[in-house]
Amino acid sequence: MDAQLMKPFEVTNEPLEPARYMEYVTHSEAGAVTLFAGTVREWTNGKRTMYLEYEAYVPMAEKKLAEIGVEIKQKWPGSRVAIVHRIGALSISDIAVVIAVSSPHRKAAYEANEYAIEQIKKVVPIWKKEMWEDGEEWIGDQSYKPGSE
Amino acid sequence: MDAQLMKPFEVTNEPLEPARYMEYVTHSEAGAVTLFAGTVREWTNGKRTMYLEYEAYVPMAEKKLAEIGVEIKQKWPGSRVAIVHRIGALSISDIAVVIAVSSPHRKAAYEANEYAIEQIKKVVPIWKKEMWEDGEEWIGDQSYKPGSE
Amino acid sequence: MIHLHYFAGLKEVAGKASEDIQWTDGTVEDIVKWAADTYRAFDFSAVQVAVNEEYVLETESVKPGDHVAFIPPVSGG
Amino acid sequence: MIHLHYFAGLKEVAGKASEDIQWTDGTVEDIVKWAADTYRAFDFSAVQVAVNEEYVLETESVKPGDHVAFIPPVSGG
Repeated sequence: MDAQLMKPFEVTNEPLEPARYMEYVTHSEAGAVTLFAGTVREWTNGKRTMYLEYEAYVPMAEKKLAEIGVEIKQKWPGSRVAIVHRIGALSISDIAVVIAVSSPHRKAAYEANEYAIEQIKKVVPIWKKEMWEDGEEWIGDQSYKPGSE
Repeated sequence: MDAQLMKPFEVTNEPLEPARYMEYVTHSEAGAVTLFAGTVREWTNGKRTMYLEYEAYVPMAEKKLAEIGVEIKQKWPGSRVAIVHRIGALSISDIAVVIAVSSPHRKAAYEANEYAIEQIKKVVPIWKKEMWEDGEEWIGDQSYKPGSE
Repeated sequence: MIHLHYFAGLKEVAGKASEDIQWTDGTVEDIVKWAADTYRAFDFSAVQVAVNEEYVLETESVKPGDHVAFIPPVSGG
Repeated sequence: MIHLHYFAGLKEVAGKASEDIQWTDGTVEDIVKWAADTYRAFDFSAVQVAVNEEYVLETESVKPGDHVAFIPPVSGG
């Protein structure tokens, strides 16, 4: 893989290849690599999803993803991180988000990875529209105001 | 990938390809896939590892890996699991173990994955020999007796 | 003049992803009021505002040339 | 006859990965005693025993034809 072509914090219309991000974070001081892939699920609470539509405020979203990366390196020293989110129309089983974290020890790699997805769901300006069999709906956690922490 | 060729619970001498196991566990009811790769770290407590040598009681190790898979499906319904461990001589950054878990929701995918690596380190008959610059040593957690739970 | 950015449901209500409006002086609160008056079909109660790609409080002032984005509750991941 | 399996440090001390020994009747404890007498350079105190690929207690009996594996503390992952 050409490291030049690799953006570790990216919002893209292209399909995501998890292996690229695993390779990107792997290095000689890493003992553990965790990878999270958020995939499009067909059934949610008995409703069938036909496909999803993701939209982002791209420059701000990429900035926020990079900020999460900085936070992780501070909270879990020795970590390396890549976080990428796909936008556009996604089919069932397509990967919407990939988070790759390497760390000297496994506990940090799990914790930092989970921290990343939780932060994404709180502060990164990306939106999902569910396309059901009988309609469509923009999904948002109405209980949480980003930036209100 | 030919599913026929895929052994989800395996001990092998071949290099591990994480992407294969991610694909294996991904399906239309999965909303989250977690992958753990244990990699060979160069430095541990100031000592430099040249390479590692892994050995297993292969038939029993594969049986124990499959048992962990069964436990996970019971504890986290809707999960799919693959766990593979490499044996033989491994160089720095080589992948020793891959755990792939898919689940409808992310919390389960993280928890089940971490459960798997913890169980591996307790009960699966696989041993690691550290080849240092100035000697070698079989590593074992002397504090824990497998099977004594 | 300031640059406004709309997303998700608000983009659909506004029928556009962005627009420029005349602006000389005011706060984030003023702009939200303007937007709520202009796009009455959209509920702004849970919307956060980002100025120049950073979340800001409603009391923040907005200067000509700023990029103001209305951020409905996010749902990435 | 029973089949014995050695791993890691014990394999190095024994100089072999497995061997068959004559056996008519006894428990896991008896076999561990035999192994500890035979391979005195190895510390059996933390070793578990698997019979036919399952961990067993020391009181378990071992029958001719069984596969008995000495499992030092594992270190996979």
